[in-house]
Amino acid sequence: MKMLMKGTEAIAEAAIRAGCRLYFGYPITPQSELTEYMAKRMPEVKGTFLQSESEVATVNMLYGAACTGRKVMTSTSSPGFSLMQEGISYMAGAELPAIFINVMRGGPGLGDIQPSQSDYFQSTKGGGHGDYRMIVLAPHTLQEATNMMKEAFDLAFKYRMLVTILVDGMIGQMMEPVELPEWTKPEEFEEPNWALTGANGRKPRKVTSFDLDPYELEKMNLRYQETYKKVSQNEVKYEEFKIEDAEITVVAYGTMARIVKTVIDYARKSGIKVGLFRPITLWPFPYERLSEISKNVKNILTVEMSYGQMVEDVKLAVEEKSDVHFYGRSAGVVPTPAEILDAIKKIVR
Amino acid sequence: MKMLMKGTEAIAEAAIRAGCRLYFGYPITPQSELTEYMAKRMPEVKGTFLQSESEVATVNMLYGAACTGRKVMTSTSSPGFSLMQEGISYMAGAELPAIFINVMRGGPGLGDIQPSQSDYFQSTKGGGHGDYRMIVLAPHTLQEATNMMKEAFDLAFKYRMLVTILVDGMIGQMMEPVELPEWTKPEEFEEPNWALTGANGRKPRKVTSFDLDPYELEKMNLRYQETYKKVSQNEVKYEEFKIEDAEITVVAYGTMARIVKTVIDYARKSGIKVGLFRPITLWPFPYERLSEISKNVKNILTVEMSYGQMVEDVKLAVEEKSDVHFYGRSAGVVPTPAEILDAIKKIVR
Amino acid sequence: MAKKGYVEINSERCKGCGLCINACPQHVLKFSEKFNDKGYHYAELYDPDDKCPGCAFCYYMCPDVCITVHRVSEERV
Amino acid sequence: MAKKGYVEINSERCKGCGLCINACPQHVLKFSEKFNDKGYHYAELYDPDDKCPGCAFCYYMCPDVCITVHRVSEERV
Amino acid sequence: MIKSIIIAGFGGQGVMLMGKIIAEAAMFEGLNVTWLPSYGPEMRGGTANCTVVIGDEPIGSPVVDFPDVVIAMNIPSMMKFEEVLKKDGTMLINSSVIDREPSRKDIKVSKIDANKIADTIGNSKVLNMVTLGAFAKITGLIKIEAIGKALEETFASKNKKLVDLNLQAVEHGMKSVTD
Amino acid sequence: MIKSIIIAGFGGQGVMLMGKIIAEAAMFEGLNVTWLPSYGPEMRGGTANCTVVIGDEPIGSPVVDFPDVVIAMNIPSMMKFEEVLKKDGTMLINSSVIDREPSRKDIKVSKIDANKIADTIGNSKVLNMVTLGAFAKITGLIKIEAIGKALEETFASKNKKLVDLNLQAVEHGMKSVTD
Amino acid sequence: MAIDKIVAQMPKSLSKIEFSYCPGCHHGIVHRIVAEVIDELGIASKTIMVAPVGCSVFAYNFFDLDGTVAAHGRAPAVATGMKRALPDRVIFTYQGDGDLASIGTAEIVHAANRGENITTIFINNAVYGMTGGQMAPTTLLGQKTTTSPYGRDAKANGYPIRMSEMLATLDGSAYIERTMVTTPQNVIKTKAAVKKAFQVQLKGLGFSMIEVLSTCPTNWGMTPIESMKWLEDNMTKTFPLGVFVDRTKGLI
Amino acid sequence: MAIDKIVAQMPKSLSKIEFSYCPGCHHGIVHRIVAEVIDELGIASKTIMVAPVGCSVFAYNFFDLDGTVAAHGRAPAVATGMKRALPDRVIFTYQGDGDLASIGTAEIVHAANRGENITTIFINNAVYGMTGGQMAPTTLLGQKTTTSPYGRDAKANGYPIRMSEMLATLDGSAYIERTMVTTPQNVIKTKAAVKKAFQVQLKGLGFSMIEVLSTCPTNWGMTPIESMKWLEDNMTKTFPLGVFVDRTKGLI
Ligand SMILES: Cc1ncc(C[n+]2csc(CCOP(=O)(O)OP(=O)(O)O)c2C)c(N)n1
Ligand SMILES: Cc1ncc(C[n+]2csc(CCOP(=O)(O)OP(=O)(O)O)c2C)c(N)n1
Ligand code: SF4
Ligand code: SF4
Ligand code: SF4
Ligand code: SF4
Ligand code: SF4
Ligand code: SF4
Ligand SMILES: [Mg+2]
Ligand SMILES: [Mg+2]
Repeated sequence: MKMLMKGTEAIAEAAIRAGCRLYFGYPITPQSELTEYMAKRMPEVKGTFLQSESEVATVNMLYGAACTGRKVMTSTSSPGFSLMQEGISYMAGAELPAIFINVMRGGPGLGDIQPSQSDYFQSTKGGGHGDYRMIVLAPHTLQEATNMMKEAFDLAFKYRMLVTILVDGMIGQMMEPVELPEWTKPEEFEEPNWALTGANGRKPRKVTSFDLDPYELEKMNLRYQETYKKVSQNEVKYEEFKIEDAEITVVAYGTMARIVKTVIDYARKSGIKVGLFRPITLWPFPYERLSEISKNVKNILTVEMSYGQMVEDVKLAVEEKSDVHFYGRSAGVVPTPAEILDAIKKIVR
Repeated sequence: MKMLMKGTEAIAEAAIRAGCRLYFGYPITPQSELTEYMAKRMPEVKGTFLQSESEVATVNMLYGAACTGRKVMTSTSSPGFSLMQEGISYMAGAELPAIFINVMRGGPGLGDIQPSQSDYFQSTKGGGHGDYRMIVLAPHTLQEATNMMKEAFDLAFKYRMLVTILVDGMIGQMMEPVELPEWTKPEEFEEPNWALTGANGRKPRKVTSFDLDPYELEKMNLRYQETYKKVSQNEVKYEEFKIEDAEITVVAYGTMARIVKTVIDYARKSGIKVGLFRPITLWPFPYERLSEISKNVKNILTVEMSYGQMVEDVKLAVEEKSDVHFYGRSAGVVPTPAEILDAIKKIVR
Repeated sequence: MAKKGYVEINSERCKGCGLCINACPQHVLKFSEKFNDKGYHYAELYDPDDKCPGCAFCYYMCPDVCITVHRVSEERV
Repeated sequence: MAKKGYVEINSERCKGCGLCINACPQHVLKFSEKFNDKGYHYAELYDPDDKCPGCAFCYYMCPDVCITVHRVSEERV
Repeated sequence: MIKSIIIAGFGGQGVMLMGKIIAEAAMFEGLNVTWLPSYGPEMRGGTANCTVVIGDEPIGSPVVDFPDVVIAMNIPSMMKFEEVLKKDGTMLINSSVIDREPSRKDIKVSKIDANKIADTIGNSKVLNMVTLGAFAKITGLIKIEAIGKALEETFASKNKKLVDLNLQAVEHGMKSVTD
Repeated sequence: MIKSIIIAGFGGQGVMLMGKIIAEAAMFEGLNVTWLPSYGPEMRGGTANCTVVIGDEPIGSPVVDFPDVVIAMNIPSMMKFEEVLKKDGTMLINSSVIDREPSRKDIKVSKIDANKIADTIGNSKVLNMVTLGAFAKITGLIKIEAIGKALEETFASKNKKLVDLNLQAVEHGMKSVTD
Repeated sequence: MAIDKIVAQMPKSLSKIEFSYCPGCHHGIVHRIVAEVIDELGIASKTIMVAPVGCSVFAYNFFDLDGTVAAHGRAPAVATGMKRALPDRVIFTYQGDGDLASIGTAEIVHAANRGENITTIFINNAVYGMTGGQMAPTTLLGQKTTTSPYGRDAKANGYPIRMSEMLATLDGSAYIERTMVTTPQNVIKTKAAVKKAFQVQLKGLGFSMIEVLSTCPTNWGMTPIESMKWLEDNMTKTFPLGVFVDRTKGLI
Repeated sequence: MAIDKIVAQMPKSLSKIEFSYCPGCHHGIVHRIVAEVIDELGIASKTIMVAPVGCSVFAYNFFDLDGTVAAHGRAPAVATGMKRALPDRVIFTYQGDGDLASIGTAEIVHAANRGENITTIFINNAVYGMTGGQMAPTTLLGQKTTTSPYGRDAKANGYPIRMSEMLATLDGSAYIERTMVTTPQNVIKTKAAVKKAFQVQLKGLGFSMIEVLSTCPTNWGMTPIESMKWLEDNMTKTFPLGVFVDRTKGLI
């Protein structure tokens, strides 16, 4: 049965159903309802909710809890995510699985609390230090976000990687009917063979991101790079929408992509054939597929709620033949269908 | 007169001579000597040295001190720089000038303390949230680093932007003869017209990165973007070394670039014509010039002490005609001249 | 009895919290029947018997700094 | 007098800090003339008069856990 | 069919809940819906609004440039959203608070004396449900049964009485709308 | 001309300072130099080393694959850097501590009884300067005047006596080197 | 003839901008007190304020002073940077309990421990106001908030933290007092405390802080009047009023 | 016939890896004490250690236990995450004074305040050892370090912070004691304290911490023996030994 749910709450419930029983977080608009939902819900499912003293503490609590091989998660919004960068780099180095939800808001700095997509670089290129990557997933409807939670945990454990669900304040705050996913029983989850649980007879295990010997540290890094390669080969996801006959293809993700879907309706009604290429995994970015697509379309328009971040990946992907254009507004201003249509018209005209 | 100085100390002394009298920092290898030098030297020049309780505190002390319109700086190494990301985003949003020195070490996480260049993304694309940029300068000798300090402060104040000097542990730890720059008198420095100094009769001033109204925040952001455009037009810097006749051009910065200079000697002796393109400003990246160069050379090899970060900017710059190759090691392992020469030979052969 | 004090209340700034009314020892403040532009029943002085001495208790308690307190005295020569 | 106790010192692990020597109430520990592989004059037992009772003071103070303390007693039947 | 509604008013007038009930009722009618709030401190003291989109096809943008319907619960809201209301769109105004007319002539205007009706029911808080009733009536987008179901979803856990009270208010509203 | 020297030993043997004095002296000779330390906890207890590059042209890499000279102050250092020393390169060993020979036959080996000589001077700490003297003598890269100037730069602020003591040690080393 | 004299009105150091606080919120009272003290000490021309992130984030606009907004919790570090740059200016921070007692714990502890010569106004309303009423470190045991929906439980969430008492253990703290503003009488006391705190700074004696127990009617779900009673009945038990450290004897 | 009995030897909970500490550094003594306690309580199989960043960063390898390294200062948060995930395991952190009293202030304060059921071993050596002897928040007034080259000055750098005293003000702190290990006698006392701290955790009584005053011969520029005397003569004046909070009466 479908339920009308708020984005933050649907994501939280889906995470619980995916077997997450450990949530650490710190309030911040526009994701506080996720924290609040967990505060209410975790005790009901015998899980743990802990409000940390800060986002710095949060990420390190996550580190500790992830060390035990359990499914753990947090959620935050842009400034909080910035504070987590050191810890994220540590977790990546220690190959710990965990889920981060970043409900992006307008920046930089304190900015505002309206929807934004200006943390793309931070998540996909690495806001922390060192050569690490996280898997970054960008749902565009609440149903997709909800379905994604189990997959997110599966990916995290399969590759021992961090997974970030990158949404914006709009996905976080809006309501939509959602069919909640099935329950995954935490009991069925097998304890990973690297988890710190007390040695109890076996050889003690160590989990760190640390080796003072650069040649040893290089070995660890090469292992990460190997993982990243595998993920890039196997886990790329995207959606194509009416691109077959498109004279212009828009690349957009998340909220921006769903707004573009409306634009496409408008545009096609007025005779402009517009398609949408929607990366679902922002890292790994669908370079290959977009490269192919770019061979068959003259104009590619990247639309973002930022001043141009994903557009760099789009440029890295496309063949010289097609022109890459950009339209974006940021700081919490959401481009409306009308203005995007205008941008399209300027290009195709 | 030239003096044999350690990198960290030469940079510190040059900053003081450039008029910096406020240093806040927290020890971390391999930059602690910079902090220690400031501890010793600042009292001698009637300046202020303060060891903060953490890098989070550091960046916020910097924020406060920068609000007063004074020349302020800090230095750190990779994990510490990660902890500063929220504060950096705030300072960028508040348009505060300040200098950061990041003496990069092997990561991710705790990693090691050996030289690395794996924080390129973090500095150039934005490790913090929101659409902001910092000017990123990458010297490759101590003399260049020393000369750069005055310029760094000038840029910071001219554009009201943050400037990061991005070096690695090697530049930080090595000694080289340095001709120290002339003194700039702090007294000659004019108080900027936005500085918070107590209103004292004039209209009170406010410095923030904050506006809850997205349309107002957008205006602020458009102003930042305007500044970034100006900087991109006016302040790009690079060095070209023996590229006129090169059959292969190496792109490298900082320590890696000076090692490549040695490689070029070796290579030319064995008959391979190698050139070097060395970005000095990593942001703004010299896209245009590199694009031109790429029209005249078939092979471009990017060499980094990372698993491939700047290479993305190189790819964004070059024309389809030339092939972009990559060679890198990370985690504190410094590629030696011999192995780089091998990499070159593999390409040109 | 002569007027010893009175208050002016910035009714547009008032949020009708009632802290002044609660604090007034002379009970000469009350909510207006009317709304201000923000939609609040603002506070107003109702002091037909000139009981207000200008003690400023209302001022002390007003979180929105709406109140100006006057004291009236005979001129001494 | 019969031997009541003695200590074994892992000379390769020893860093020659002297904390054991400093703590030994019987003064039966001293630095060796020799270096270990790490280049330290390691500590050694010199107890010709069997003064060491195995009190373990040296053990308590050794920061590098180099010392094993033995006590020797007559078998009771 | 895609219909968009913006509901706007003071913080305390229950506009968010009104929007939610409309969306939920539409969902029970088998339609697609999105509900998008304005949020944050702007809700405190100032005006609050939410946007509901209803459709029988998948809904793209939950952001709306030009709504089909505006429900204005106070003057600032009416003035703000009058400008963007579609030509021939519907403006439903709470005439208890709004003592003037919209200036545009190319729109349909309906009025509901929501506060007064709520008072007669005996609970001034249900003015939002009164207005909702009026909305249901004039647009025909949602039926009383679906509204009832939505109210039950929302309040049943708290208490049945509340459901009845609110439903009664909706019905009053349906009856009292003028256009 | 570019010459590279690696100086390696235990933490306490003063190898870093030795390297620094060599580099500084070379600078006073008008040459380009770089000095690069190994650093961090590896210096504590374990071995420490630094790389000095001297040249009459600008110095590119301060990292060296194959040094021209290795100064080994203890056995582990000798074993570690023997492998990379250039063919026909020079290995200077502190024979007070190193009681064996390098195994390679295609290199030049010189010895200095540094600890003993230092002891005769009356200060066991100056063994590094004794070794430095030997290095100066066998390579001819730096002259005693420049070394004196470098020592003054380094110690003068502390005291003149120290300069003299160290200079004396250098001179002893120059005299005592064997190859 | 009668003389009409204004005995109390909006202090000069406040701007004319209307406060964004909810009706009855004590933030406004404390703002006015601080502004009055600045006026009385005649220091507006050399005072810089550091607003926090919290409901009082807008305070930088409510005071007619040079001002900024610090990142959440970092006001003491920002103020430190300012004070070190301009030691002869008066720098004060204004922080909520989430800001000061949670995310900003390290910064306030070390500012106090350094004896940083700044003044902190600390608004303890036992809740995160701005973000919608989540649990604060100062939330009382048993108190229900949006993130302690079953009431704060010591086992799971720990205890209400008494910052004034804790900071008073530090040698750099010159003056720390806890007050409230529920009556005209204790408004006057609070003002005296705030004044003393600024005087401590003017004399260069070190760190000074006034903790004001405050209401948050909105998130407590009470009327302004009810919430004052709740504060007096409940908060003062966990957070007794008083002076926790005073190193100013004979100096002011 | 004579019986030869080993009365003291390397405890089982230590791995055989040689310590990386400088000669005479007290870190090693405390490691051994902790390992002995774990052995004696028979809890090695269910104990997880959290090493800090500092000289004892390698401790995760020196103990023969499951272990990790926390980011600088964040060991209490890491331990909290572990303990919440596995409440029946024994979790302890080992932190230096830079780690615990400087960058990690917020995390230790809130772990203590939550009564987080973990045990912290806190090595106070008045200096940042790992990074080369910089000033710590616990550096004594007048003490010279690489970042207080003219001696720590209260005006510029604040005062040596007494963490045990400060944390003792928090309701969640069950047991906090300060000891030293300069003689066999106080080694034995320290061991008793450490044992009690672990027992507090086993009983679920809340946060326990043992602060051990320790030497850093290398950065103090003294011999190991000299540095013990310096510790006894100087550090104990600023940091008196003793029990600062004990909420275990009748419970252990
Ligand atoms: C890094 C970061 N985390 C979280 C937030 C969200 N946030 C804003 S204000 C606030 C709490 C405010 O509570 P308090 O300090 O008690 O002030 P009050 O609103 O109660 O006056 C939080 C968590 C933020 N802005 N930045
Ligand atoms: C974020 C961060 N900042 C700084 C450092 C550098 N650092 C490593 S250890 C240390 C201080 C260690 O001192 P302490 O905690 O007292 O431990 P000790 O070495 O004295 O035992 C510092 C500052 C780091 N690793 N990470
Ligand atoms: S001044 Fe005193 S008596 Fe007059 S209205 Fe105010 S509180 Fe009442
Ligand atoms: S206290 Fe102020 S805001 Fe509240 S009712 Fe009285 S005048 Fe209005
Ligand atoms: S056991 Fe006691 S007497 Fe024997 S060597 Fe050790 S300290 Fe000395
Ligand atoms: S205490 Fe231990 S390390 Fe120190 S000298 Fe004695 S045996 Fe060696
Ligand atoms: S939410 Fe609470 S603290 Fe914030 S303004 Fe409203 S009443 Fe005041
Ligand atoms: S530097 Fe100090 S604390 Fe670190 S191991 Fe050496 S003596 Fe111990
Ligand atoms: Mg609060
Ligand atoms: Mg320490």
